[in-house]
Amino acid sequence: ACTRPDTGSPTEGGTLNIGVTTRPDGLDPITVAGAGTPFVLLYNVYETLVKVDSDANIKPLLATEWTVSDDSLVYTFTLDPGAKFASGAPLDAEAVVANFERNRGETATAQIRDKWGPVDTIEAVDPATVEVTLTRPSHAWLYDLSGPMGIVADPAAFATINTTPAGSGPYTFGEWEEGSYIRLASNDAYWGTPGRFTDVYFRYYSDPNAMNAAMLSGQLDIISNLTVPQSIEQFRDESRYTIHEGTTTGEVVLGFNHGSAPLQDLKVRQAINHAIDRQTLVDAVWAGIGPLIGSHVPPTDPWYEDLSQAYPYDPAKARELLKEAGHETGLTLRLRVPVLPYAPPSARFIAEQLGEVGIDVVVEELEWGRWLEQVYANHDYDMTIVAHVEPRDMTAFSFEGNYWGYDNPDYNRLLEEADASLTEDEQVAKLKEAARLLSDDAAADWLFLLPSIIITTPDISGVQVNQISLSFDLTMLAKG
Amino acid sequence: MSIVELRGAGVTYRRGGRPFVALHPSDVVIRPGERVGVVGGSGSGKTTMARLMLGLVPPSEGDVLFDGRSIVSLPERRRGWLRAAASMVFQDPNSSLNPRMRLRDIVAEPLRSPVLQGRGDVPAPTVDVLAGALQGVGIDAGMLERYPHQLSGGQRQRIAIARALISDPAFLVADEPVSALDVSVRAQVLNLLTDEVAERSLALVLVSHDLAIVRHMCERVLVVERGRIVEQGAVGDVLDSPQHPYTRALVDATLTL
Amino acid sequence: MALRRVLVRAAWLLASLLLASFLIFVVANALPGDMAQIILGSNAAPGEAEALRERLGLNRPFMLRYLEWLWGVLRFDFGASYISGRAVAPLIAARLEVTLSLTILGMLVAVLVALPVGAYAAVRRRHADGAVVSALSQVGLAVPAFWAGIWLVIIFAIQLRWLPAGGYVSYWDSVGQWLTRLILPVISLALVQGSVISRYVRSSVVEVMQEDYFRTARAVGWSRGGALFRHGLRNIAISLLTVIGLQLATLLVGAIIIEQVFALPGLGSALLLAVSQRDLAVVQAIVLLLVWSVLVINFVVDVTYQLIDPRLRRAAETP
Amino acid sequence: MTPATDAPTLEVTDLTVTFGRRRQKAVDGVSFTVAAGETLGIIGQSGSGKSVTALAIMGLLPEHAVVSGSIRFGGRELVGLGEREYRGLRGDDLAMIFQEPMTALDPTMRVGRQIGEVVALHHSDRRGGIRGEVLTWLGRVGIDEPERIADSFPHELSGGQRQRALIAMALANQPRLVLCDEPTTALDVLVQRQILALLREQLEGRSAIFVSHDLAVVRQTATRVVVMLEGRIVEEGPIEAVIAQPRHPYTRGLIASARIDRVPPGQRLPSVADFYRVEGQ
Amino acid sequence: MKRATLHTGLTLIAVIVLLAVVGIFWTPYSPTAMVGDRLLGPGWPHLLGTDGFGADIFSRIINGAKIVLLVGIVSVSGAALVGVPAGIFAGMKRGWVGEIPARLADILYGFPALLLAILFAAALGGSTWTAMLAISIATIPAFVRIARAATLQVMAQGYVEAARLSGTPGRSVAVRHVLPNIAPVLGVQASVSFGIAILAEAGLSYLGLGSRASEPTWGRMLREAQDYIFSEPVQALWPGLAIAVATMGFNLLGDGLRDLLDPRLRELR
Ligand SMILES: Nc1ncnc2c1ncn2[C@@H]1O[C@H](COP(=O)(O)OP(=O)(O)OP(=O)(O)O)[C@@H](O)[C@H]1O
Ligand SMILES: Nc1ncnc2c1ncn2[C@@H]1O[C@H](COP(=O)(O)OP(=O)(O)OP(=O)(O)O)[C@@H](O)[C@H]1O
Ligand SMILES: [Mg+2]
Ligand SMILES: [Mg+2]
Repeated sequence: ACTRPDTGSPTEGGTLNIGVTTRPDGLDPITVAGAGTPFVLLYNVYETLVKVDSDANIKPLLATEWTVSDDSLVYTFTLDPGAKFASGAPLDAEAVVANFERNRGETATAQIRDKWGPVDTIEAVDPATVEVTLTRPSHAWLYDLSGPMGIVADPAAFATINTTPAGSGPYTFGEWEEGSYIRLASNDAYWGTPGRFTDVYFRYYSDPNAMNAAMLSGQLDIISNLTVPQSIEQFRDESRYTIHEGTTTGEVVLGFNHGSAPLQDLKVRQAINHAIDRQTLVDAVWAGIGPLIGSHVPPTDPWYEDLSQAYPYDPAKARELLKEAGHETGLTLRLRVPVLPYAPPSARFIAEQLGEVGIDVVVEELEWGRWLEQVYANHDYDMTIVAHVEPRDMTAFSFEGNYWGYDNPDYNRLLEEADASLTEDEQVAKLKEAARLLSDDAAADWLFLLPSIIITTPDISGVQVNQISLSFDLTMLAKG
Repeated sequence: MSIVELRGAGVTYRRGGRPFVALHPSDVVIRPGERVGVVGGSGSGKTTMARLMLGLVPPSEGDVLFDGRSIVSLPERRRGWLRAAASMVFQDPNSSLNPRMRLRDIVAEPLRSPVLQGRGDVPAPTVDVLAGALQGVGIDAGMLERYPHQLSGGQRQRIAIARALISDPAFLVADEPVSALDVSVRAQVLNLLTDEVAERSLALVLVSHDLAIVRHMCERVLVVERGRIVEQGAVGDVLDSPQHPYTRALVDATLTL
Repeated sequence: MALRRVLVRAAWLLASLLLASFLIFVVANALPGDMAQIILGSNAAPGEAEALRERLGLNRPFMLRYLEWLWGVLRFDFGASYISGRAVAPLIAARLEVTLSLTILGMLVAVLVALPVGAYAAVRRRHADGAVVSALSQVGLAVPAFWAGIWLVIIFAIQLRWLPAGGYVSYWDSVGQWLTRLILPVISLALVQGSVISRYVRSSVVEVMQEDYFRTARAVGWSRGGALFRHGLRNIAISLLTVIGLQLATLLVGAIIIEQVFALPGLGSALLLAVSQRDLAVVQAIVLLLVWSVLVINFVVDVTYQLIDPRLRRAAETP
Repeated sequence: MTPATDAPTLEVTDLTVTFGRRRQKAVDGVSFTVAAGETLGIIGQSGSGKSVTALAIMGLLPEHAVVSGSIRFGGRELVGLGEREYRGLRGDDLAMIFQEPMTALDPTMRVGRQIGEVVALHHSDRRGGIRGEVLTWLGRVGIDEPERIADSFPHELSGGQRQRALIAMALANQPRLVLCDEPTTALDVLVQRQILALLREQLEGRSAIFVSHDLAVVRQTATRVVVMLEGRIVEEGPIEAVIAQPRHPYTRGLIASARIDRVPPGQRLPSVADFYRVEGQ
Repeated sequence: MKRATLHTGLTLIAVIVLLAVVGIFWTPYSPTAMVGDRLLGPGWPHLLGTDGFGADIFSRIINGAKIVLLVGIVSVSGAALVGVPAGIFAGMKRGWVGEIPARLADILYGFPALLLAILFAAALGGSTWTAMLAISIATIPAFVRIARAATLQVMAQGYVEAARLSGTPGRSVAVRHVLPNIAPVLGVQASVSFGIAILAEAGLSYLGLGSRASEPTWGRMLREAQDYIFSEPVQALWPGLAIAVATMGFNLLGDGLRDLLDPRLRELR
C-alpha cells in the first residue's frame, strides 16, 4: 500500500523551479509558525505516519497500517520496515516516539501543542510498532497527524534541525538563500519511489506580478499559487501554460462582531447576507474564480453541503429584514479590513451593496499587525474580512474568546460530539448539522472560497489541483 | 573726550584653522565731530578696524570704548545705545540694499528699530519724513516706492547714506563708500557726504585707499599696513611729507591727471 | 587648526549617531501591533502571547533593552530575529550585497549617462535640440520607477527573452549571471538617478559656463566643449561627488521598489517584511545601518571640504 | 603671416552689437583702428559698451548677441568667422586679460599648467619645452619664485601674483593684439602701479587695447584714446591732447572729476553732471 | 528657451489644476462605484473605459487630480513650514546652537520617505494621509539644507549688516531680509519637491502603503492596472500619463523658475 506513483520511471533528473509568495520564517515546522515552512518541507523532506489524499481520505505513508481500539482511544501504528532517514539511519518506533514527544513538548508552537491535546501516552511497543493512547476520542487528531504536528525528523539531527532539516522524504534540504530561494535535492537513498528532479527550487516573490513575470520569461516551471487571479489572462495560451484551478481550505469570511449591538440581531446579519451578491463579488474582485460556500466548510471536506444559496441575493428582502430589526432609518457599520489582496476590494464592493439597502459602511484598511491587534485581539470592529486558511477549522467558531464573539452552546456541543463520535458517518452527520447551524445563525457571511490556481508549463504532470494540506507536494510531480 | 576709543585692541581671525592677526593691538581715539581717514593697501586691516569700532567684530585683546563705555563684553541686546548712535555706509551699494525692499522701507528701517524707541527725538517713519530724507540726499521723493535695482549705482549709494543718517547718529563709518562707483558719479556722493557730515558735525571714519579723497575730506589720517598703524597725524603733514616708507609708497602710487 | 574643526565635526557625528540609534529604538518599539501577537498570528491561544513576550524579553525596562542593544551593536551583534531566531548580522550582510550591487551599479550607469546628457543640455540650452534633450532627460523624474521596471521586464524579459525577469545571483557565484540579473533593475534605477544627476549636471554646467575662468579658457583658444572638459568638469566634479554620495545613501533604501519589481532580496524588501512581521531586531538593525551610513557619508563629505582648500569649499557649498 | 607694416593691426568699422529681444544697442556704430605697435585706450562710463566691444573682437559674446559691422584683424574679417578658425586665433594671435584675477583662473588647476596649456593648445610642436617656457614667462612678468608659483593653485597666490599669471598666460604665445579689460581695477593701489608698469613694458611694440573707466590709468599705457558714451564713440585722439583739451562735455566732466587733488578741502568737487547730463544718473 | 520651459510647466500644471477643480464639484460618475461592465475599453459613455472593478476611469483620473495636488500641497507646505524656519535659524545662529537643526536634519535625511511611510503605515494604517505625512517629514531636510545655505549667503550681504547696525532685532531680520531673499530658492525647491512628492506617493501606493481603495490616487490606479498589464494594457496608460504630466509640469516649472530667478544666468554682468 503506497501513495507514491509506482509507474516505474526512475529519476529523470533536471531542475524544477517553483514560484512561491509565502515565505518561511524558519526551517523547523514545529517551532516556527506560518504556512511557508510546511509548504516546502512537508511530504518532501519530512514525512508523517499517515497522509491525506486529494479526496481527503487518510492513507498510509510511514505507517503501513494502523488499528484503533473499540473505545477509539488507542491507536496502534505499524511502521514500514523499509523506511529510513536520508542519513541512512532506520526510521523505527524509537525515532517516532522521540519526534512525537518533541512535537508536543515545550518548544512546539502553541498551535501544534494544542493539536496534541487529546493524546495521553506515546509508546514504542517494538521497533515497528507505535502505540498512542488518547484521553478522549478524536477524529481530528488522526487527520492532523498528517500535518506538521506529525512529522518525523531524524533524531540524530535534532540539535541542528532549525537550520538543516533532516527527514525521510524523497528530497533532502539543500540550502536556504534567505529572501531568494530554498533548494531541495533529490534523496538518492530514498526508501520509496524517488523524486523525479535532481534539484527543486522554491523561489520567493514578495510581489506577485514579479512572479508572473518570471513565469512568463521562462524562469519558472510552476507558479504554486496565483494570488492575483486578475492576471490569469496572461496564462491563457494553452500551448505554453496549463492552468490548474482547484480549491483550498481558505474561506473568505465577512465576519460580524457579535458583541456589536446591531449585529447581535439575527435579522441584521441575515439582511447583510441577502444584500450581497456574492457571485458578482467574486467576478469583480477575484476574476470570477473561487466557489461560493455558504458555511465554514470547503467542498473537499466530507461534511460539505452546498449552503451557498441559503441567503440568495435579494436586496428587497434585506431591506425588509432591516426594517423589521428597526433600522429603516439607516445603520452605520465599521468595516475594518486587513490590507491583504482580497480584503480591500471586497470591502469596496460590500460597501457599495450594503449602501443600497441603507447600511452606511465606513471602510477602514488596517495593516496586518494593526488588524491583529485591534480587530483580532481587541475586537474593535463591526465587520471585517479575512480568509481562514487552516484546514478543518470549524473550531474557530467554537473556541472561547473567538474574535467574532460567536458563542452558541449548541454549536460547541455538536463539534465536541462530532470529534468524539465513534463512527465516521456519525462525525460527518454532526458536522453537517453544525455547518448548517452556522449558516442559519448567519454567524458570518462566507463570501467565497479562495481558489487554488496553479500555473505550470504544459509538460508538468502530477499536479495536486486542490490545495488541502499545508504542503506543496512534490512526490507526484513529473516533467515531460 | 572721545566718541570711540581703541585701547590696545587687536583682532585675530582663525583662517582655515591658522590664527591670523588682522589687526595688531592698537590705540586709536576718535573725538566727537572729528573726521579721520584710514588708508592702506588691500587686506591691511582697514575694514577690520572700522568694524571693531562698531562692535561688529569682537577684539581678541584690548578694549573698545564707545562714549567712554566698554562695549566688549556687552551682549547684543544691551548695545542699543551704541546702535542708536553709530551708523555705517558700505563699499558695495548693490549688496547693502535689500533688493526686495522698497526705498521707503529701506530708509525707514532704522527708525523702526526698537533701539531708537527709547530716544525721545526720533521722528515716526511717515511719508513726509522719508521723503525729506530722500530729498536730503538729492533723490526725488517720488522714488520712495521704487526698488534698489531701479536706481543707478550712485543713487543707491546715496540711499545708503540717507539710511545711515536718518537716525541722526553721532558717529559714521564710511567703508570705501565710492570705490565701487563709476568715476563720473563719485564726486556727487563725496559732496553729499561732506555736506552731511559738516551739517551734523558728526564724527566720521572714512576708509579709503584713495589718498586724494582722504585728503579732501578728512582732518586726520591713520595709515595701516598689515594690521599695524604705521603712521598717523594731520592729513597735510602725513601725505605731504610721509615718514614711513609704506606711506611714501602709497603716495607715490597715486595716479593723478 | 583644521584638525580642531574635524574633531568638532566628529563629536557632532558621534552625538548624531547616538541620538539616531536612540530614536530608531524608540520608533521601532513604538510601532503599534504587539509583536508576540503577530508572531502567533490569527491562531493564538489566550495567554500564549504573554508567555512569548516574557520569553523574548520584551517585558524588561525600555532603557535596559536599549542599552543592551546598543552594546551589542557596537560589537557587531545585532541580536537574533524574533521570528526565525536566526542571527540578524549575517542576514543583513547577505542582503547588503544585493543592495550595494544594485545601488552602486545604478549610480555608476546614472553618472555615465547623466554627464554627457546634462552637459549637452546645458551647452545647447538656447537651441531646440538642447531643450529636447533636457526634457527627455527628465523623463525618469516623471515616470514612476516601478512602472519603467515593469515595462523593461515585459519587453526584454518576456517578449524578447534576452534577460531574466528577476532574481539575484551573487557576484561570488557567477559574475556573468550577477551582471545579467542586474541589467534591468540597474537601468530602471539609473533612469531616475540619471535624471536627478543630469539635472544637476545641467545646472552646474550652466553655472560653470558663467564663470570667469571658463571665459578665460575660451579666450585662450579652447572650444566650448574643450573648455568644459578641461576646466568645467574638474570644478563640477567636487560638488557632483557630494550629490552622488548623498544620493547613494538615500538609494540604499530607495531601491526597495526596484527590489520588489525584480524580486531582488535586498535590504529594502527585508525591511518591508520585517516591519510587517514586527521583527524589531531586524527592523532596528536595517534602519540603523541606513541612517548611520547617511550620517557617516555626510560626515566624510563635510570633512573633505574642511580639508580641501577654501576655494573648492565655496564651489561645493552651492547646492 | 607678416602684415604690411603700414596696415593697421585692427580695424573696426561701424561695429554694432545688440542683445536679446529688446534689440538694445550695447555698441552702436563704433569705428576705430589700432595701428601696429600701438596701444589704444578706451574709456567710458560703466555700461557704455567697452567690454562688449572687447568681447566682440574676441568673438566671445554670448550667443544671443547680434554683431554687425566689420572687425578686420590683420586684414582678416572676424565678424562671422567660423568658430574653428576663431579658436586658432584666440590665445595665439589675439589675447585678452580680464579684470578679476580672483575668478579668471581655474581654482582646481595649478597655475603653471594653466599657462602651459595655452602654449600646448596652439603649438603642439613646442610641447617638450613648455615647463621652461612657463617659468621664463613667469619670470618676465616679475615673479621672483617662478617654480613655486607655477606649482601653486590660484587661491594660494596674492591678487598681484594672480594678475601676473594671467598676463603671462595672455602673452605666452606672443600675440599680435592684446585686449586688456580693466586689468587693474580689482587691485590695490600699490599692486596696480606695479602691474601698470609691467604692462607698459610688455605691451611695448605690440598692438593692444586698454579698457578702463579711469583716465589716469589709461594714461599709463595708451598713446591714443577713444571715449565711449552709451555705446558710441564721442571723442578720440592722442591721450595727452584729450586730457589737455577735451572737446566733448562728458570728457571734460570726466577729467574734472578725476582731479580731486586740485580741489581745496571743503570745496565742492566738480562732477560729470556739472558738464553733461547722463541719462539715468 | 528658458521661458519655454517655464510656460510648458505652467501649462501642464494648469491642466492638472483644472481637472482638480472640476473634480471637487463634479465627476461624470462616482469614482469608486461600479458603474458599468468591467474592463471596458475607451469609448462612450465611459471615455477612458472602466477598470477591473467596473468604475469609470475618467472619473477616477479627475478625482485623482484633486488628491495628487493635495498630496503635493500638504506634504510640501508641511515640510516647508518646519524646514524653512529651522534652516533660517541654523543659518542665522552662530555656534553650536545653529548646528543642531542641521544635525537633526541629517538624521532625518537618513529616514527616507519610504522608510517613514512603512513605519507610519504600520503605526497608523496606510492611507493618503500617512503617505503625505511620511513624504512631508522626509522632505524637511531638503528645506533645512537649502534654507540654511541660502540664509548663510544672505547673512553675508551688506544689508543684513546694515540692519543689525541699526539695531534691528534678529526676528525682524529673518522676516524682512532673509525670508524674502531666500524665497525664490525655496520656490524652486518647492516645485521640485512637489514632483518628487507625487512620484513618492505613487511608489508608496505600489507598495500598498499609500492610498486606500476608497480614495483612489493615480499611484493606486497604476498599481491596480498592473494586474491587467497583458490583457488590458491601456488601463495602465491613463494614470501613468497623468502622473507623468503632473511631475513633468512641476519639474519644468522648477527649472524655469531657476533659470528665471538666478541672477548669475544673466550673462556678462
Ligand atoms: N572673517 C574673517 N576671517 C578670516 N580672515 C579675515 C576675515 N575678515 C578679514 N580677514 C582677513 O584680515 C585681513 C584684513 O582684512 P580687512 O578686510 O580688514 O582688510 P582691508 O584693509 O579692509 O582690505 P580691502 O581694502 O581689501 O577691503 C585680510 O587679510 C583678510 O583676509
Ligand atoms: N549678455 C548681455 N546681455 C544683455 N545685455 C548686455 C550683456 N552684456 C552687456 N550688456 C549690456 O551692454 C551694455 C554695455 O555693457 P559693457 O559690459 O560693455 O559695459 P562696460 O563699458 O564694459 O561697463 P563696465 O565699466 O561696468 O565694465 C550695457 O548696457 C549692458 O547692460
Ligand atoms: Mg575693506
Ligand atoms: Mg566692462
